[in-house]
Amino acid sequence: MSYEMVLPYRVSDAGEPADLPLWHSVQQFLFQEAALLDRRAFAEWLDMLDDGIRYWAPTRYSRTPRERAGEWSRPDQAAHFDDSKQFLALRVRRLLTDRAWSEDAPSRTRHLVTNVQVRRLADGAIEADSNFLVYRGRVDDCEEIFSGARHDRLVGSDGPYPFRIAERVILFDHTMILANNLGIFF
Amino acid sequence: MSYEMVLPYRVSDAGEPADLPLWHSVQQFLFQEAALLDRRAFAEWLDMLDDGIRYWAPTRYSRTPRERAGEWSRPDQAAHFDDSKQFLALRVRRLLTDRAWSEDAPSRTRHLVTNVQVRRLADGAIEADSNFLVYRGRVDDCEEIFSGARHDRLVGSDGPYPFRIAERVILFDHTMILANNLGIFF
Amino acid sequence: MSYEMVLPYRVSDAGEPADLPLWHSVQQFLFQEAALLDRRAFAEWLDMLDDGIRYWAPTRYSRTPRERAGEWSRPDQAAHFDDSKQFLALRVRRLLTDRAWSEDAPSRTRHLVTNVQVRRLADGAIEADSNFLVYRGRVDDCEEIFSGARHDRLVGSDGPYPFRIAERVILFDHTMILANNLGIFF
Amino acid sequence: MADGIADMRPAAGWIDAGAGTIDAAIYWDPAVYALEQERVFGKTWLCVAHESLVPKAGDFFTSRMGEDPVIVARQRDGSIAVFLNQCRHRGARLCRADMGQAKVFACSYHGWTYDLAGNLISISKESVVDGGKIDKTRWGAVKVAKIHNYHGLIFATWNPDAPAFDDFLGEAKWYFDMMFDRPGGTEVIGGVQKWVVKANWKLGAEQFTSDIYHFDYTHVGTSMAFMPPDMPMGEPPVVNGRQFRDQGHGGVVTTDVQLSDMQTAIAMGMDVLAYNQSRRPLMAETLGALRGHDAQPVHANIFPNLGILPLNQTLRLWQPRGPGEMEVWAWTLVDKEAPPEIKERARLQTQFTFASSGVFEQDDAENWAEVQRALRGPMGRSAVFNNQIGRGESRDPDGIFPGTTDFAMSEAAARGFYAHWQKLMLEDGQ
Amino acid sequence: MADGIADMRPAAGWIDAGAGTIDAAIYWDPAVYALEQERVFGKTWLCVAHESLVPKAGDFFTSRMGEDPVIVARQRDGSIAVFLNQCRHRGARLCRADMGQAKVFACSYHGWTYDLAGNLISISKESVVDGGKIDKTRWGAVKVAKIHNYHGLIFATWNPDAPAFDDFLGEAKWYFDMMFDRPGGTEVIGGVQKWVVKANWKLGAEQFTSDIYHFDYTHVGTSMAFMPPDMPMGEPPVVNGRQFRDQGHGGVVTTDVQLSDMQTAIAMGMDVLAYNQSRRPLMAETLGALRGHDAQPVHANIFPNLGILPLNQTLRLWQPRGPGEMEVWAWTLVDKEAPPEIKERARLQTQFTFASSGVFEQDDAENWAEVQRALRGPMGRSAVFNNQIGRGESRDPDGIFPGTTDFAMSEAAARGFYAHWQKLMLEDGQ
Amino acid sequence: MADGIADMRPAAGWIDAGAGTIDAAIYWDPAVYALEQERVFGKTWLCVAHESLVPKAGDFFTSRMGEDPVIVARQRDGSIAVFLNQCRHRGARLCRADMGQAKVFACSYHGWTYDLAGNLISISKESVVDGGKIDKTRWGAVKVAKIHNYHGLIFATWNPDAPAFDDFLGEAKWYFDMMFDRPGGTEVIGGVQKWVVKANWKLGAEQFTSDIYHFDYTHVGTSMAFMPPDMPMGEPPVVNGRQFRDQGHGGVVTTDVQLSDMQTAIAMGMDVLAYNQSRRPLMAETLGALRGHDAQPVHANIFPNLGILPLNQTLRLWQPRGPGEMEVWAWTLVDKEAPPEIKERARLQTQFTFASSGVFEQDDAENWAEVQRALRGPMGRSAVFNNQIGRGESRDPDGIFPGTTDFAMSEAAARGFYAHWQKLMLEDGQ
Ligand code: FES
Ligand code: FES
Ligand code: FES
Ligand SMILES: [Fe+3]
Ligand SMILES: [Fe+3]
Ligand SMILES: [Fe+3]
Repeated sequence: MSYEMVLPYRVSDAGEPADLPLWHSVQQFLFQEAALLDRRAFAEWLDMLDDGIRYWAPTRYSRTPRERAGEWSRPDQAAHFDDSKQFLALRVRRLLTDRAWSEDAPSRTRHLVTNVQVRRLADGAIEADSNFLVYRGRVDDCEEIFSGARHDRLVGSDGPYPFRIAERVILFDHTMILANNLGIFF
Repeated sequence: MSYEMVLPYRVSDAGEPADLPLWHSVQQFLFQEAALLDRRAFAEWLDMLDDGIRYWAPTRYSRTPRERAGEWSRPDQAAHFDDSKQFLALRVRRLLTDRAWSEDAPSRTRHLVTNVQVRRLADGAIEADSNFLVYRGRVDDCEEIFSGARHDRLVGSDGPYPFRIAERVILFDHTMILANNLGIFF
Repeated sequence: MSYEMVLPYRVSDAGEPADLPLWHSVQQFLFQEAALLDRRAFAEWLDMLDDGIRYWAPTRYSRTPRERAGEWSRPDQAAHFDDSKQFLALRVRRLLTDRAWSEDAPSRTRHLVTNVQVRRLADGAIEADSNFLVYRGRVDDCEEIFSGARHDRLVGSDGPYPFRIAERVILFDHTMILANNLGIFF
Repeated sequence: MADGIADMRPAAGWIDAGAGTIDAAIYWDPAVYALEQERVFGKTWLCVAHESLVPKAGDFFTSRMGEDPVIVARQRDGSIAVFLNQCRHRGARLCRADMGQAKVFACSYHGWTYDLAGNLISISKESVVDGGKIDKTRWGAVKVAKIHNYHGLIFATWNPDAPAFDDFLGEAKWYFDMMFDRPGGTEVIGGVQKWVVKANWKLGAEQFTSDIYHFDYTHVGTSMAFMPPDMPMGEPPVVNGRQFRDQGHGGVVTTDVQLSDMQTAIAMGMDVLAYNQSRRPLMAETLGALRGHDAQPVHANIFPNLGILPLNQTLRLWQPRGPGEMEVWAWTLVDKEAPPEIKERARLQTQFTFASSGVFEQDDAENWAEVQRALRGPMGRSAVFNNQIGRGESRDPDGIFPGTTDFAMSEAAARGFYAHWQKLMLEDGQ
Repeated sequence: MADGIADMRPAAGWIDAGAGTIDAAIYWDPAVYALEQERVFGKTWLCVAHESLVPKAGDFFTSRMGEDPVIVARQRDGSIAVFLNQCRHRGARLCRADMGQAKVFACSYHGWTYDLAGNLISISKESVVDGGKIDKTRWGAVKVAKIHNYHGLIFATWNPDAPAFDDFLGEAKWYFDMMFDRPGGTEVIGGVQKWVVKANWKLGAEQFTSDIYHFDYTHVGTSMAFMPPDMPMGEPPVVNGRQFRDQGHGGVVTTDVQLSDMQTAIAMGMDVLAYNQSRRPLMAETLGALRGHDAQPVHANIFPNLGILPLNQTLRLWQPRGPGEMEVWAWTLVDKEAPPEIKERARLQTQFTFASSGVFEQDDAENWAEVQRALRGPMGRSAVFNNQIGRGESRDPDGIFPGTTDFAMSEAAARGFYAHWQKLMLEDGQ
Repeated sequence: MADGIADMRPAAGWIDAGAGTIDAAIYWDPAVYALEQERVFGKTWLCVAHESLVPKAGDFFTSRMGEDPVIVARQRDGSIAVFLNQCRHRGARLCRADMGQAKVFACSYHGWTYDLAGNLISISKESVVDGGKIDKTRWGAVKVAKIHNYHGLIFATWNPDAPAFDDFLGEAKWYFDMMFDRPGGTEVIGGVQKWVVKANWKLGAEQFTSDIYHFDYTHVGTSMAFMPPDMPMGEPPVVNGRQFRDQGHGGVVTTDVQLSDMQTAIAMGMDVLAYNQSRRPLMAETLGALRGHDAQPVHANIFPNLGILPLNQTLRLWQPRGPGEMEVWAWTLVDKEAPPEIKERARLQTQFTFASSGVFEQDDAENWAEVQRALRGPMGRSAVFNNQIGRGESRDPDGIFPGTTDFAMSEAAARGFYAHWQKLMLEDGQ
């Protein structure tokens, strides 16, 4: 019955805040990712994801004061996304068929990524928290706003990007999605 | 009759832009603050505030060209917030009773803090300017957007956070608040 | 027929990501610029612009899958802005007459500038990409949101600011502008 | 518009004040709302401003009468004019500022110019465009029919047949004088706060008219927060007082001045309380001992949409904005003669308790919004609400308070508010 | 409301089921929508929840019946109550949570309190405010007239004259039993997904009732993505099965179990398929060989707004939200007895395919929105749509399937859906 | 729909062209708006595109006729077809792109396919679904009744009884030819700009038809900014010219070519002016000296919603979007034969002055929005606006200009615009 939000993921107490160069490097990585999404370079985006990624957006509920702990779905309950890399790759493959009508014409998205905070964990992994506001334009006069936070776990990579996203939790500030669909990425 | 906005606070001409480490440290402080607010960790948030804080949001008006200087309320006029720490603590205490119905279920807020600019003043205090867009979700389909800027004066602290907020001026981009209430913090 | 967006400007492959101090310096420059715009210090803002600036916002279209390359107007087609410095100066001069009724009372804008990425080009110029969300309040209950990205080319300056904006491309996430006018700057 | 009424209204009217019921249609039905704009806001007296907002000649405040925008302007002779904020040529608003100083109002479209009283004084390029044939006296801005300054509150009405202002207040005047006939007069703290509540305006008006009953439930969290942490949360005391009602107006006065003062101390601070107590002898000189010392006003509403919390020193207009929304315009009301530090303390405390971020205010607004949220489907929309609380006494059994009154925690004034509203709604024409 | 009907409705009704036409007004006209709330959602049985959402006494789920908010609450005796989420005093919503546990429902405005069945049990300060005269039994929350638990699905209706539930399902019951009369019963994965589609609710309902025809066109991109990259894209096979219809309900069953199983393997994975196959002998014991082994349900809709994709294990309500919007409320449906890893796999696959981000779902929603977008001007709005696909057979020529059926890829059930809708719309009163 | 008219309309009609008054209801009333969609936009000729937007076979541009979405498509024979952008099966929009190239239009819902002229050419799985019985010739997309190419402007009408196009232009054709019958023809700069103004579409149309009067007031700030800083701000010169009007059309031509050229130099630049001057001999060959050299068009509107500023080379459609909003669709118009650098200069200057960010344009849009903002309450909404400016002459006293004309700074053409609008509104049926 605490007033404080019970987050749907475990907050690690090990680790320490990133130093400035690491913070900058992670933030730039997140900005590169956002730019790929907004440019619809989805195949390249997949390369930023670890093969073992869990890409998870639990549903959210209005609760009574006594049941605030139930604000977020548990991991085995309803979720807006609960994707493996295989699922994500299939979403991308679908878009690239040019016959995914729900994204014809493609959404005009803009990922504003802000409030980036980075921690280096004891095991060498990196935790990045950020806020987002995603603007999505469709047709001529359809506007949608998605607000939320992301909790990412990154691991080092020797590919074209310095990191890979090993886990992403997307916390929407919506209990009901005010959009025809969640046909875009966050 | 200048076209330029007459700010409701005095802009100090002393001081100089913060160096990169200080800027980073202040920005991270503001991000931590935003995270506490969005997680509803209000008791902890109070610890970030100096006991002598003035937390002030003057009202704003549409004015004729000749009276642009009157865009913002004067300090002795109407304000959306004009709180001492005691007032803020009482707001928090109210929420923690679990019987503050206006926030039942609690607002789903997200503080996007951007455009952080930091100056170190001659007296050792720090001025931080930032922009914000606060998304607030309520019930299932109620969405509110608060846009504005904040002008903060920070002082050093040897508590858990490196700074305390000694003064906050909140400049809303609204002349009329398009919400049932201002039941959240900025 | 690629799914990826064809940008309306040439993406230079020369150059390299800015180091941290340069990135910070450019970001602070962009934040200063945003603050001038939101404070309506337009005369001072003009000083940030190179005399040879092209300030261009091509129009955007919904296209069939086969014609995605036509998403953005070509440089010789319709544009929301296609201004020289002379045009921009005239816009400012108009506002300062105090008789530009469309901005009476002036819009209450807030430029949230995020996702700043900076590259130093081989020729010494600097490319800065950023996302924006501009909130614009008018009258008491009129709210507009402009979402998009900016692609800037900066050159060094020995004036009051370390850079001048030599080129700005504004990419709106709108095919139709959902506002009475584009009477503000981006 | 009279024709549609019979169909629109339930057989017994929306309101059965005798049975104490309210048809929910009055809160959501767009046809009821449109009619209400004409028959309630078009016919009755409406508060448009406090005179302290326009102290000097040329000062103006842009206000509303129902959904119609009006300009309230101080004239050179010290009087006040109120007229529609709309050019008679092609209809552009004449003034876009919230308040300020003007010599004339010049339309931004074709430059027609009106004086401070709304008279058309200039047609652009008159001789060139053959404008001389236009009779300027017939094309001034639309003016209100009557204006009244009630102890600093500016009232206006579009209705030339509106009753004299004192008759409009009726028996309730005795009570409103207690709030506004302050020694030395009152003023409002500069500016105004506005916000939008997603609920019908009548929910605010009704509560200030008649609903002390909600306090212990709606505001429980805030009340707890104000109490010392170790104080046990008992049942709050019942307010000892009388609820007055007449012609849609209503409110409560209490004789338990000690309790009222304790509440003032908590909500407004000891200094404000001490100042207020110091004014009572002066009040008594003008209004007598009962209204000076022995009783205190608690809450009230002047029909239709001016709410007052005397203890909390807030004054507000419930501005209609479609069936499901209202704008709240709020001010802090202070004695003109109060010392600056008392005004400042009142400003801080009133804003903290009853304003856009007010810790009490919030709970009210959200409850009203919750009423509105249940009015979407046919079952919720056809609900009949219970308005039966209170005995419905007519006279003060102790013979202390004049006029029609019930005990404080009654809904009798709400029944009166809605009955008066219905009377206006069913009367045709102006 | 009866009076306005004749004018509002085209001469031949909106629907000509014989000719197979639909007047576009049923998708955009606010007057049709308002009437529909009364005559369709006010008269028929409506699904409000799955019983697994409220397993224990005191558990509640806040649902909707049309646009009316209702509380679905498990009682101490194990039964379920459904009542309007609206206080009878001044109408505030009684419960603001999406789901949870409660002992009573106390109104946040004046504290009136209702028990788990919606009975008013306490009037605040009753003795003080003369509340004793209020007959609490007459001021409980508005309760539904009837409730029925159909294999775990909770149905309710406001209509005391609604047919018995089995009569409501009619001939279609044989088919719905095949979906819901599962051995050991069903449950839904915890929680619920909600999203808003900018299209009239009937577009979703109609498609689930009767439209297998759209699949190869609407979902072509997703189908391609699921196929091995080197597999040639041929014309997909025609579904071999029957489309049932009665009283507005409709759906398809197929006898091509092999094809259906292949589709299950693709959409839900091999493990879920294997599990489902393992349950067929048990199904056959209860329902016989045809419904156990030899046929599989494909899609269906219980009139008016409960959609089902049995293979994809999704259950959803098309909640009306004005003429041009609906909320989709979606769940993953699993066998209660299924092992945890099967439930988990079903959860993941169903969410990936048919939910807010579902790769199939998205295409449907956007098509419906595209229908709505063309309904703005008088030409688009006065359109008559073609609903003529299919032969309109009545009986299964092979004599296998009972009731009224056509071949699978028909719009006969859509004609039935709209004809039943029109029948309700033209009948007066409840 | 005829039945409701008498009630809806004020006794004297909304428009009294003789007295020069306008009932404000025409700008805000949803019932007037709905009728207007049928009786104005459903009956008259409407501009849907410039032919240069669809140069090659298969090129299309998705446009609007009133609020109805239409496809404008170039056929293989070079002709142009215009048809409703709505599938006849279940109504999905056939084309979602703003413009482009197509071979056919295939519906994304069930795949029905239409050719470039809107004819239904394929019913998906026709043989499987018994589609053969559907007469494809009866289920093509809804086509306009008539199409006309007027010097590159494509006009269409739903009304088979619409007058011949030249009769539709009437006396005004003489003037419009001056704008569009350019040597070598015209084209628009590629693409289109769209934005939404929160005001009724008629405010735009009326101004371009008849309102040079506003210029010195609305655009004062911009005019000042264009002047050298040290130039004194005198009263601008009165435009010497004639305002033509017929059948709702209107506009102004000036004989003060020197002044007009100075304005062109300022707004469009010296190069554009020089180019334009160079074309006058050619113009004179076709249209005579008056229309070639001795006069210049200033502003105009083809009824109902095609606005033209010939000097500023902007062409725009005022697309209705509910009573309180319009979309403005704007193009830069250039001579096909103009050299590239002239086209480029025109593009830059027109965009800078009259487009979404145009320094003149902005002031107009905000004024119209200010008109709309005052139309919320019963007093503002029942206003009668003054439309009396100008002498209302019929003939050019100098005998130079043909047809019905008044002096330039008149509202006679506005009176004509509204009178014609009312004539259409009061005529029943198509
Ligand atoms: S609208 Fe005011 S002068 Fe024309
Ligand atoms: S509204 Fe529920 S108790 Fe008053
Ligand atoms: S809606 Fe177009 S084919 Fe069915
Ligand atoms: Fe209250
Ligand atoms: Fe589908
Ligand atoms: Fe203009």
